[in-house]
Amino acid sequence: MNAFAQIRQSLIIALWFMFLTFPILAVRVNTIEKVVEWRWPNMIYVGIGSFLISFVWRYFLERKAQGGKQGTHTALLGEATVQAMTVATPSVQATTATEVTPAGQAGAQTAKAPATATGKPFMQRIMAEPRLYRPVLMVLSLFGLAFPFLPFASTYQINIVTNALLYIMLGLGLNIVVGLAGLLHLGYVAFYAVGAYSYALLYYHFGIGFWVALPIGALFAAIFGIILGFPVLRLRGDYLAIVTLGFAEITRLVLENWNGFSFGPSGIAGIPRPGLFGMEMDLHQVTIYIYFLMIALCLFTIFVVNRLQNSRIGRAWVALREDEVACEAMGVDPTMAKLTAFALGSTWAGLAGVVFAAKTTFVNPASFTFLESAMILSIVVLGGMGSIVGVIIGAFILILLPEYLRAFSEYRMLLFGLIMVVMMIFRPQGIIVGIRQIYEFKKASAKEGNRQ
Amino acid sequence: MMEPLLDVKELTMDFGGLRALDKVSLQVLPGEIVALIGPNGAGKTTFFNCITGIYKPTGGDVFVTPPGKKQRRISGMKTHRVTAQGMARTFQNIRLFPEMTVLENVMIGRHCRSRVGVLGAILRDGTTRREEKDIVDTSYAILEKMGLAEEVNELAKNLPYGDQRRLEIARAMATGPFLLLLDEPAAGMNPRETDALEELIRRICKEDNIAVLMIEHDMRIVMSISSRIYVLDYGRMIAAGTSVEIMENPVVIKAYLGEEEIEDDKCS
Amino acid sequence: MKIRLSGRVFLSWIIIAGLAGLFAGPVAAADTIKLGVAGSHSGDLASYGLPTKRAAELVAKEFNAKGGVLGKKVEILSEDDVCKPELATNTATKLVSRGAHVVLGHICSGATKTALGIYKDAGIVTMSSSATNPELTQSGKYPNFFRTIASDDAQAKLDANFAMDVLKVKKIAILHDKGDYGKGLAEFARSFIEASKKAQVVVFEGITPGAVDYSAVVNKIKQSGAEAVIYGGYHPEASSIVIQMRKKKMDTLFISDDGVKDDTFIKVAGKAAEGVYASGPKDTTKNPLAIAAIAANKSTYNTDPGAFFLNGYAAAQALLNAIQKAKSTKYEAVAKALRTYPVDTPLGKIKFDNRGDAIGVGFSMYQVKNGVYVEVPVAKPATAKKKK
Amino acid sequence: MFLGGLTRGSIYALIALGYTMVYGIIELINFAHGEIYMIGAFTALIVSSVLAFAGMSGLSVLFLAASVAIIYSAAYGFTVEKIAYKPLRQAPRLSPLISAIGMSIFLQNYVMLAQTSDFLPFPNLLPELTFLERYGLKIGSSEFIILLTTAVSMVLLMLLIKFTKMGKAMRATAQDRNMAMLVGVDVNRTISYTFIIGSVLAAVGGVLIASHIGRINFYIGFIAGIKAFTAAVLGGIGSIPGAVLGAFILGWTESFATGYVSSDYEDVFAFVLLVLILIVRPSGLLGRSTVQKV
Repeated sequence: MNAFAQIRQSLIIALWFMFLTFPILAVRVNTIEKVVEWRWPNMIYVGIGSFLISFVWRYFLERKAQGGKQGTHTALLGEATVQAMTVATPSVQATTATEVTPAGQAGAQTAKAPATATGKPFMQRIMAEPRLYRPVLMVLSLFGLAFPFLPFASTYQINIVTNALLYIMLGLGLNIVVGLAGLLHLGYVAFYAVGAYSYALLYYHFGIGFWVALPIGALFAAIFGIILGFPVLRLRGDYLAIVTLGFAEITRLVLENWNGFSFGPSGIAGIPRPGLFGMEMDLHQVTIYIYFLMIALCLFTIFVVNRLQNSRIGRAWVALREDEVACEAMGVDPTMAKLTAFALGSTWAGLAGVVFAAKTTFVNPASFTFLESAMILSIVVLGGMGSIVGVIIGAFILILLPEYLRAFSEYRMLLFGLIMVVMMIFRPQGIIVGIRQIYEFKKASAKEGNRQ
Repeated sequence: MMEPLLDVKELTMDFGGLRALDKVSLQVLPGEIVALIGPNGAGKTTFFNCITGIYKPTGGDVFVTPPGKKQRRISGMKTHRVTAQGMARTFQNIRLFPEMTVLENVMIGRHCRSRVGVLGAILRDGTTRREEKDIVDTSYAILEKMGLAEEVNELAKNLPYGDQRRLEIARAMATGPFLLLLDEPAAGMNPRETDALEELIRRICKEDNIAVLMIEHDMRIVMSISSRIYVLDYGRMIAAGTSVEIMENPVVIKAYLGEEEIEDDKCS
Repeated sequence: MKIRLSGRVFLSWIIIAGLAGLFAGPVAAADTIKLGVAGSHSGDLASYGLPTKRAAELVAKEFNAKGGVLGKKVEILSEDDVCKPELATNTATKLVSRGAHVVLGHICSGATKTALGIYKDAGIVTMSSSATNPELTQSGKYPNFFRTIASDDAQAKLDANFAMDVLKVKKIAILHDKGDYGKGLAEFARSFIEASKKAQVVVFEGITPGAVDYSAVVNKIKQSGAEAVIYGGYHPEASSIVIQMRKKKMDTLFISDDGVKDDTFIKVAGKAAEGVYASGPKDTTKNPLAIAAIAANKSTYNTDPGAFFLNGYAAAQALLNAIQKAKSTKYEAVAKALRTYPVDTPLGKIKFDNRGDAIGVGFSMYQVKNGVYVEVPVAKPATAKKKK
Repeated sequence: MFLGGLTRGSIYALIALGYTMVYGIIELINFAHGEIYMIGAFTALIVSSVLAFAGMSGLSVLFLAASVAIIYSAAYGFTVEKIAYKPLRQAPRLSPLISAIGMSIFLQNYVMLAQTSDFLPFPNLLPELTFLERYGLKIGSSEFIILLTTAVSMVLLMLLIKFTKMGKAMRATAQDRNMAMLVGVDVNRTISYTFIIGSVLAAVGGVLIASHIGRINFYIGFIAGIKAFTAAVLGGIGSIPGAVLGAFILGWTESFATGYVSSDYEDVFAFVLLVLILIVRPSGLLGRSTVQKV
């Protein structure tokens, strides 16, 4: 398409969008004072904006089209995104490496292979090189350890980072369900709520402490998940989405209305923070303590998810996501696989919920709305379905950015919506592509493996 | 005579008013390569879907007799249970797991032959590691046999067409079947690839003594490879016998000349 | 195996922590009296939070004009919590980190409860201009909490008694919007009425804000033969319920709360609003300080005062005054000062009881007459003729 | 109460049709559909107020507002499809779903930021029908008009689908997209039309309900959308009479439940109904259970 045509098309698009956004953006009526407010500048912004964006849009659409033909995913957009976030790049290298390194389950046979597989983004090829990422990791790790004690790391800083860590946990949990097993779960927050309320209520009624409540909350969530899962998981993907959404809403409404049980909208206050052998800690210390607690929990989550990913069950999930019929025809029981994924996902939501309750010391239904689910989902979508690093980065971007750019926190949900659409269109696999396990076989081993 | 591996008795399948299969009976004996042919829309794939439990047949029975075990009724069984029984299939329109590597595709096949659960996967204890090792070895061995050993770490979607077909067979083999159901394995292959495939199927049948039941349009391979041929037309079994008998059978000739349409098999 | 594992753990730790660190930013610090102002400054409840913020700024300006507090300038640290509990923790910790000496906020009870724990641990006196949940002061869980607004139960008691003693109704329907504020109020009203035995609650229901129609509920009220409705919640729902009731030619009396005592309600409900009762903070329009404050607001921001403006103003004054009197920003000292020294505010002369509720701040009852809210005496029977 | 249910039902029906048609044709839950309805209502509000301040009144306002609202909803529906769904025709099921949810969230916040987050009073555009007076409290004129409009638009839709060329094209595409393409149906065009028609109905619903309740905000679309979807599934998604039937059943369930049980759990009933239906009879009441092709 030649330049002129391009420009003409973009002009048309610009006009179209100006027309489209006119009543909502340019006019504002105050029905109380009976005055109309005209906001013409907006129209100009829209015009120019859509004119420029339409170029970018087309450019990437073409990119994608070509990429599709070659059957290889072009990492360009991804790289662009990653470059854009100064923080991401090193860590990207870091864990792609963890994913490339075989989890060692295949014993002697498996060894790290030079990532020569075609169609792997250039970046990831570098990441496979230990020499390149090891030093960066060293620096980062020390930094991470020291972080809470650095001068600028105020209680607030630590607190919001802890918050982001919480979302990493949620993201990784949801990632099991959505990213690996490919079940669109819109009710994740319900299990989060189950966790939070189990701790809150257990403490309220029986004075049970954090450490006891942690596993119990997780267990409740898991049970809840299984109960929900049994009937629902037979449904097709899109129905599953809507039903989980429905369940989440029901849960919230019940929490709101069943005072006898959940103390309704006024919630439960005064939930104790996690203790450390009954040690007395002031606010700052507690915050630091929770920070490390969260880091530990995140590492635990990463460890488990990583192991599951490269196991018999993890493979079954991915296969299920790829093609359910074929998967069942290969002897995988889909219901069983889905149920496990669902239960595990819920378990993590439960864990996170307990921590949430302990961290905020207060729970009420307002914290468990659909938007929360949407937020967690967009973390997974942005980061990359099925990719652990991706989710980590996604969480940091989506949770910390709005905190730091306060002005822009108004646009938070707008952004989340946008991200979901744009990512799906241009880079469904997310910023970081989940890399498959790589095996290398010495001929010898192959022979001995050969049954003839 | 010996017990048939697969024994289909008067299988019937209705979609709403339409009768896709009408009292179809078929047998596969150990060591046999049986072909199921017929014009497009005759219901061949539907037949596969019915015996593998993807559709629930409206009537009739399907029995399998795993070598050394006694007869089992599998009609109405869930697909994955059927596969576990020892009957694996491929798909007419290739259905691999595109985003998984070649090796992983085959490893999935081992799923129903391995046990480790969530805890095992997390703790990764001795048993788990041993099992994984076994899965990897077996899968790799199969890939070698199929001549795909070079591409183990390639994403399935990046394989050339012919290899994808073979990978599907490899994946089916990994489930450790005694009977392999191939749905148009030679579709879209050039003569050379077809010959290679024919050779491959023979070897599978001999070396691993896995019987084969295949749907195929390419008469060359059908005639040369199959010990017996069944002909399906409009949901009815109109003929059965050796290649020679089939080629002379007037009904069959009529059925084939009778159809011009080039359009795809509706059930694909 | 072992090595590999620790390697991975190590690795991931790094990434998390590393990213964490890189996001952290610097913190400001200066020798001033820092008055933290937290509340909903954006989002759908901003209209409840911003007035208090403006009030605080005005008060600060006023004090600074008079040479500040303890010779230091007063600095406002304003933080937005969008009335979300989970965000309130961030807001609170941020204020603590930025070294706020006292905090004015939060706006919503839920957010306040969350944040209070943090302020308590940090030893910061907190005063809300709008958090009316009784538990805040009555549970005794939050010794550091004060407020310049009466709690829900006080308001509920007023509504209930007004209905029973002044309007002399025997059958009362209670509705609420399922919200923290509305539902709490409704339940107190119910308990008062049931305790007093002077009337019976014939309907007690929560309605769904933004539901397609309330005719079902309205019908229920009609069938129950309730003479009056007590509604706990905000004006949008109230207006549509009243409209529907009047459409159905029902003359049931409508008594509601602070959330409804808002001119928007009258404008929206129009004719239907006539005769509606709503309790609200004591009328302070005569109070010179209030007039001054409102004038200042008008001149500075050129807006109407808005919800809780005066409470916010009073709170800010009380806090700063307490610091001045206590000659320190220490928690105990300030708290003590608040409890001992009365202070002149737009709400009148107030000081605080041991639980933290302001003495001398209460509610009175208003009724819509010809499109405006006018105070009606709570003592003797209302002049409003019952349309019977 | 029966009437209340009927009114609710007809509103749900108007929205549900959009869901059902879109689903029937591209097997996608268009989460953004509720938002289209909300935008319709907003446009109507804006236009009508502008006109009202300009001193106009009466039916002319209603018609102008309604038509503008319809045009804009249609335009939005069309654009949403082009941006968020068209590029994902070939993508795995999950992608368009997520993109749809994204769109829904985006539109909600777009309206919230551009307009306002609090409820706006919506002028009652519907005329007071005097001849209903003698039925007094039985049926209000707005209810009456809503029922009437719904009925009419149903009939029109039926005719459109049954007899026009476009209707045939739609049915063909719904049957089997590739076949339709082969026999020369312009699939993209057909899909666009489907979205437009769905959006138009949503807009009509938006105007009606808004002037019936008398107030709107940016969030009305979400709940209404889910309810409507419930209705669509209830009646068997993809089937147009099914959607209508489902909508009425849902409407009655809700208003009777809120009437006799309690309005505390008003929304719960809808969701419970949805969950039950999906579990007990995923194909819905009038839905044909499709055999999955292998």
